[in-house]
Amino acid sequence: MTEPSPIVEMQGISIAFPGVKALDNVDFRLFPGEVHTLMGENGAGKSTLIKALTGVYQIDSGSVLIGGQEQHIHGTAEAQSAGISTVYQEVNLCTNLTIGENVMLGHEVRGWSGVNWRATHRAATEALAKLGLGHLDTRRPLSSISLALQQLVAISRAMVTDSKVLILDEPTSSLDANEVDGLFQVMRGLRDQGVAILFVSHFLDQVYAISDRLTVLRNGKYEGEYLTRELDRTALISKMIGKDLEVLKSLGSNRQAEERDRTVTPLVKATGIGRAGSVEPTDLDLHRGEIVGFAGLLGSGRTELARLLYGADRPDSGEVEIEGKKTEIHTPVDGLDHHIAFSTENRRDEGIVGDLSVRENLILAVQAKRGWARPLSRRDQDAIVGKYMTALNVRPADPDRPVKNLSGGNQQKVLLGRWLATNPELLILDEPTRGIDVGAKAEIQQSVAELAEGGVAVVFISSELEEVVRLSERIVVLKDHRKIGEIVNGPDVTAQEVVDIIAAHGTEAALESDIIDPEGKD
Amino acid sequence: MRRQFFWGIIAILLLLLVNVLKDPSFLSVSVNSTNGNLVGNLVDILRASAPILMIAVGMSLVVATGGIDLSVGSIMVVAGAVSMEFLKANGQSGGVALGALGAALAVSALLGVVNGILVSVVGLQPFISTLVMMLAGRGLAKVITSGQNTAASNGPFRWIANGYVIGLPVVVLLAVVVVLLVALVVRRSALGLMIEAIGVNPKASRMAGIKPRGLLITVYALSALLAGIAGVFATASVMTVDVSRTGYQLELDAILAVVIGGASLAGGKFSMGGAVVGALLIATLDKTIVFLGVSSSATPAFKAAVIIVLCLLQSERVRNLFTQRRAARARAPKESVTA
Amino acid sequence: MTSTLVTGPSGAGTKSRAARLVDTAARTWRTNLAALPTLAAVVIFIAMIVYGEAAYGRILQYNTISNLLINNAHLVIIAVGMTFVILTGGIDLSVGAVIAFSSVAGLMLANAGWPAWVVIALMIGFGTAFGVASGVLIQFFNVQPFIATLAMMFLARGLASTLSTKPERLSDESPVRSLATKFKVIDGERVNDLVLTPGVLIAVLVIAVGFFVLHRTRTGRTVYAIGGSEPSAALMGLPVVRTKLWVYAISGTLAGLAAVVYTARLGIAQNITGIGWELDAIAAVVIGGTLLTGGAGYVLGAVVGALVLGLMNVLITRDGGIRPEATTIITGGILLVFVLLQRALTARKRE
Amino acid sequence: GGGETGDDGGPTKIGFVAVGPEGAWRQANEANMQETFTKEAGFELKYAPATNLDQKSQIDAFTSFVDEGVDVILLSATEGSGWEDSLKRAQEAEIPVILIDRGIEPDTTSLYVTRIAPDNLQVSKSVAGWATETFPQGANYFVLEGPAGVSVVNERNRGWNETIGAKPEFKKLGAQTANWSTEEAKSVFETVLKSNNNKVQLVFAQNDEMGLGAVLAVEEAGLVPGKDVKIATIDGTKNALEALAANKLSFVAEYNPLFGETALDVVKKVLAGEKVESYIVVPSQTFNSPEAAKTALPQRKF
Ligand SMILES: Nc1ncnc2c1ncn2[C@@H]1O[C@H](COP(=O)(O)OP(=O)(O)OP(=O)(O)O)[C@@H](O)[C@H]1O
Ligand SMILES: Nc1ncnc2c1ncn2[C@@H]1O[C@H](COP(=O)(O)OP(=O)(O)OP(=O)(O)O)[C@@H](O)[C@H]1O
Ligand SMILES: [Mg+2]
Ligand SMILES: [Mg+2]
Repeated sequence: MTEPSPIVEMQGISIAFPGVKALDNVDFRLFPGEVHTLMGENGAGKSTLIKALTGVYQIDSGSVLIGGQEQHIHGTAEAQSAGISTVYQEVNLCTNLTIGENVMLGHEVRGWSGVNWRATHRAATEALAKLGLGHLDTRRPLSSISLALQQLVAISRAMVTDSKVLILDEPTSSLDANEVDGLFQVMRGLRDQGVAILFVSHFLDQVYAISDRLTVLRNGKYEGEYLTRELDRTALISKMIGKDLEVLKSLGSNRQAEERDRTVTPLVKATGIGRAGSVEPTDLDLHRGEIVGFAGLLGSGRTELARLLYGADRPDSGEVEIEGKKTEIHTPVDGLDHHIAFSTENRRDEGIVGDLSVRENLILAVQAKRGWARPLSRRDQDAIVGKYMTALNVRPADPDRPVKNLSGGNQQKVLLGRWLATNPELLILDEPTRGIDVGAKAEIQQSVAELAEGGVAVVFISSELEEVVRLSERIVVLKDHRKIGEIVNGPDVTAQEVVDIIAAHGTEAALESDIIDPEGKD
Repeated sequence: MRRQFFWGIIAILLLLLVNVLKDPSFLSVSVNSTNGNLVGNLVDILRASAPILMIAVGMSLVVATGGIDLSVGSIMVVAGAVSMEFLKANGQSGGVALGALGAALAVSALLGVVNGILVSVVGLQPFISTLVMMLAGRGLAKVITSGQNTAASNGPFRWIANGYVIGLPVVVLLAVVVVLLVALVVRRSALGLMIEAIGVNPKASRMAGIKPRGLLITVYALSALLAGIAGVFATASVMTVDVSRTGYQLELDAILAVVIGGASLAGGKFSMGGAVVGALLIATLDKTIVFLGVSSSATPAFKAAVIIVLCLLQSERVRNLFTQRRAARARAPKESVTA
Repeated sequence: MTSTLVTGPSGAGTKSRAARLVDTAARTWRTNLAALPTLAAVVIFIAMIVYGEAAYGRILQYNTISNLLINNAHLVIIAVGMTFVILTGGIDLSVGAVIAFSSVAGLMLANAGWPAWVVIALMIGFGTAFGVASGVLIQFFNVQPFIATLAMMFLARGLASTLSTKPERLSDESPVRSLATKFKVIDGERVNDLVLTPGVLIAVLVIAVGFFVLHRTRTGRTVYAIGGSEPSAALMGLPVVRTKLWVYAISGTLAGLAAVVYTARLGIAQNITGIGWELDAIAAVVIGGTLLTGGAGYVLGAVVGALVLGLMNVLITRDGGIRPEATTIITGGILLVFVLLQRALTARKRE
Repeated sequence: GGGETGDDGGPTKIGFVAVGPEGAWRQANEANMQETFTKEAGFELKYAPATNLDQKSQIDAFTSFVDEGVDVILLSATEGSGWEDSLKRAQEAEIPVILIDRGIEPDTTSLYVTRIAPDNLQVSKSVAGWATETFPQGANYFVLEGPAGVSVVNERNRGWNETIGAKPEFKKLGAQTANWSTEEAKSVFETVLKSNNNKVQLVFAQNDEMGLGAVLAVEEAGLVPGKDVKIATIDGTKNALEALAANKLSFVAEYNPLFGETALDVVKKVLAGEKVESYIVVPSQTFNSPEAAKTALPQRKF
């Protein structure tokens, strides 16, 4: 490939935040017609580099060249007019507007009498259709769709304009395989038209599937630029973390289905719990020491079922027994009182409390449980903070920094820490590894397994089906807001199989698949 | 945060300086030879700041939850009306004074609870709930006094606002005690943390198991209780409640105080120190206007000028001008060394 | 409890027809949820008229309706401006005082012999200037809207008082007064005429333009986006800074325009005019179903809100038996009932 | 429907465009009106107080009375000017308007039937007259005003300045608004005393409430009201007379609020088609000594 000149060239970029040097003399080049992946651990500075390029942060030193000319960009609007479209790491849309408006904001189709809404919605539908969302009703409020869909809407939005550069910061973090495939197809199409794409992801498979070139950052420093085909995974990982990693190898096989005695009273037994419009009545048993995965496609109702279990939404049918005792769980407070913890998939809106420090975020749930009158002593706080910041490797290791200043992955770790600190008996994790780097992901999976061994019941939801299959002992399969079956995990169960079940459900084939009835024996 | 009320302190000092320029003896505090009390303009400022201090502290908590309490001024007048009517009906003794105080505070807190319920249970926006209370509260005060400006006489009650202990005005001492008490309760318990959490991200706080209802009701009740104390301070000083004037528009002063102290009306982190500085600044400003003899008609413009200058000083843009210059100065020699 | 296979092949077929209908209905309902509070306001407004007519009579007649419009034209105008501001999640406390300044300054100029059209342009311009000043404070110096506009309120009120504390009177011949000329559209018996003034027409024009800007221009949509989430709007590449400046400028300008309409009608201007009108405007906006947190609401709602407030005053006056102590309680109570009713009617909106 | 109003036997409908709660004086005045035009006397009084003392709300109420077609309108305006248009409509609708207390500007007598009121100018002149008598050598004085721009304030200032302004021996130390409030007056005057080293001999408080506030500030400063600082007020409420009786105030000029009877008379005449004077001045007293106050106190109604 004869190298054309780069469309974006960043030289010697440095950005310091109080107490952290987020970027330290970083170089970066982006060529037209390539997919270029930015790699690095959580907090390495990927998002910061993107924000530096698009003018969200002011650069302390260094220069940005676009199309060979030095440019000073002050904000996304200017970046857009310079031909750069960006989808930032956290979904940034307006939930008060409709889906179509969100896609088209700032690019509405105008006619003689102002905005032509019909044409605008049509254009929005077209943009969405490219990602396979042509069926979405663009006149519905954005708030009515799940976070994953919102992520896709945000991506569609970036593609409405004909940009020379498309930046996608962890666009796939809550998408499942189908959507990722769709997205990649679109990305390849754009690449072939000469668009330069900057991509960030922690999924190595995806990185290798899509990217032509990699730039690796470590600790805010430039580590190197490589052609993807010339760098194998192990080498990439060691470049990212600066040493060889053994952990990945330990993530081999599925957990064995233990011969669990399912006649004992389960920790949580839900009978027919449901909520009109979101989850149809569902039965569910959760035993101590068991990891139960929820599998399903986007919008199948995994999140909503989990929310009912915790009391984040109030169930309007069915009942829940905890250790055989009938209980009512209607609010998060009820959930917490019954030793249930729920880590949400929507960390920005329902998870972190941005302006508060890491310390305060970590102790929040424990403190809420104790009530305001019994504050945690400084020593207890330090114990919790010390324990979970080390265990989850939160960086920078300064507990008094506002949590909103942490990188996305590190925020996720803080959130996990908050829930682990409550010593739950039932831990519900909705996309806990969202935006977490490879190393940390392995560690988190490890600690989930350990928790289960220690007698905690875990519900594990992830859009990465492999992860679910690898960890869970039992997999609850959902489709269209209802439970369609349960699978007891074993060495022979694969992600593909689960996908097949989902696809086949509703057709006759489903009836004879390996869905087994957990209680059928008695 | 710290830097923000730093400018409040600077502003207070500047205002005092202006007064000193007009009258060099402005700052002098002397001891009254007959009763040993401290007298002087500074003492007056402290005394005048006592009611604003009360409502500003309450307001800072409400604002931290992301709300606003427009009803404090009206609750002041209700507290005043209740206490004056009580005193008028019951006479002179110290017990009666206590009764009046108790009744006034109880009614105030009750109104606060109503605010809290409207906000947290019914789910109305704080601006509206407290706006309703602001309108209704003043009306209620008028109903209590049947529209009259009620005056009463009661020594012990009067003493609250006009008495002295060890040479210091009782109101000032009481105000300090109340502020310390609230600060202690809020900061030593987890109340402060929870209030801030709710203010920053209500959804996330709910998911983390914080019960917003009880907390909001508590905060609004506390704000109203403090407004009740402010009302008692204000009416006890003249032993008259003026149903249309007592506490009129003081909510604006309280909000100003809180913002000058560095709080964001969007909710989140709060600072008691900031609220105190803000309240003192407002009291100083009011006194300065009178002391300088600024004409009545120009008073609002003068006040506006001070607020605008202060806001400009607090803003990052203007601060950057300062720091950049300082930074430039600091960097210059270093670079010349390395180069 | 034995079957885990919660299949529904039998259900799938039946769902298609009946459920699809329900689905469509539910969707229309959901799509228009944002309009619901405004709709509720309209319904309550009509209910108030019906009640008034039944209880006191002489509500549904030409003159009462005309006067409702004429007397509240200026309130409608500032409420439209306030809607813009509140939609972005801000607030403008300065409108009442700006009206005072703009009308006092304007009339002094008019009395000094300046031509009417220059005076009118200047009056509107003064409003714009205050609005821009608020906007600059908010946008470039990070002052919170409540505080910035409060400062402008003090400033405008103070400047108005420094100009004059006596009522300034517009000479009877001044062409400015022609803005209050009454056109009898329908001539009824005695004073029962359907009357319109240019002021009312201006208000209608303002409503129409406001509606157009909010719903049919990119600026308008940006206003809503900012109210939904300002950081998101900025990261979406929308012109947040410019739009917010615009919004305060619009509110200020409309306050200036309201000053023209109001002074033309009364023929006087005074430094104490407009005390508390900002709260009326805010109340109108809220009654009309706009969220104070921004992002949802309609200009038309604010108009209905302003008319509701006006009608409420008429009804209280018609009743005539209200104790003076109770008036503010009643105003507060009605506001409360209003938001509560709206809350009940739209309760389904909350999850 | 409301049915036809007026002359067909039912009670006479009176629309009272009032000021509403403002202070003791207003309270007495409006209560007096309401007690006079009762059902028993054959009237239906519709009381419409202003919100926030806002002229706009008064105009709204006035218009509504015209639209409703009441028989007589009593207008107690917060502001004198800006009424022409409304009064013309009332005339067109053949509804007689009687001004209570405040007059209108410009004073076009053809627009209303009559004005019943004490005279602000005269009242404040009486205060000034007392001041010149009490301080033949002149004095350092301070004025406590109502809110800037309110017409009562303007009128009371005018009356005072016409007399005192002509006397160079009277030195004005300043004027501040205390918004008609005792509490604010106390706070303001406390600072005024300090900034003038207690050298204030005379205070002209434009209402009783503010005068009483000044008394408190004077006492606080360790001075004796009535001796070191003489305070004169306008209104003549019970509280003020008590203070005068106790020698704390030095002069109280009454601004007589009780003219319901006069108004009743006028209304009856107007309805009967008789002519009335275009300005009926309500006589007001002055009280210049504790004794005068003591004798008046037992019958004081407000
Ligand atoms: N606004 C800010 N203020 C202070 N520090 C910040 C801010 N934004 C980022 N940082 C810090 O800069 C560093 C780089 O963060 P960045 O968000 O770029 O990481 P990242 O590579 O995108 O990580 P992740 O994979 O977790 O998203 C982190 O240490 C973070 O704490
Ligand atoms: N394709 C779709 N079209 C319209 N609405 C959808 C679609 N998919 C999901 N939704 C809505 O999104 C909401 C969220 O579903 P939920 O979050 O429970 O799904 P999930 O299984 O957790 O999947 P994910 O979290 O990956 O989106 C549901 O209310 C659903 O109605
Ligand atoms: Mg990132
Ligand atoms: Mg989900």
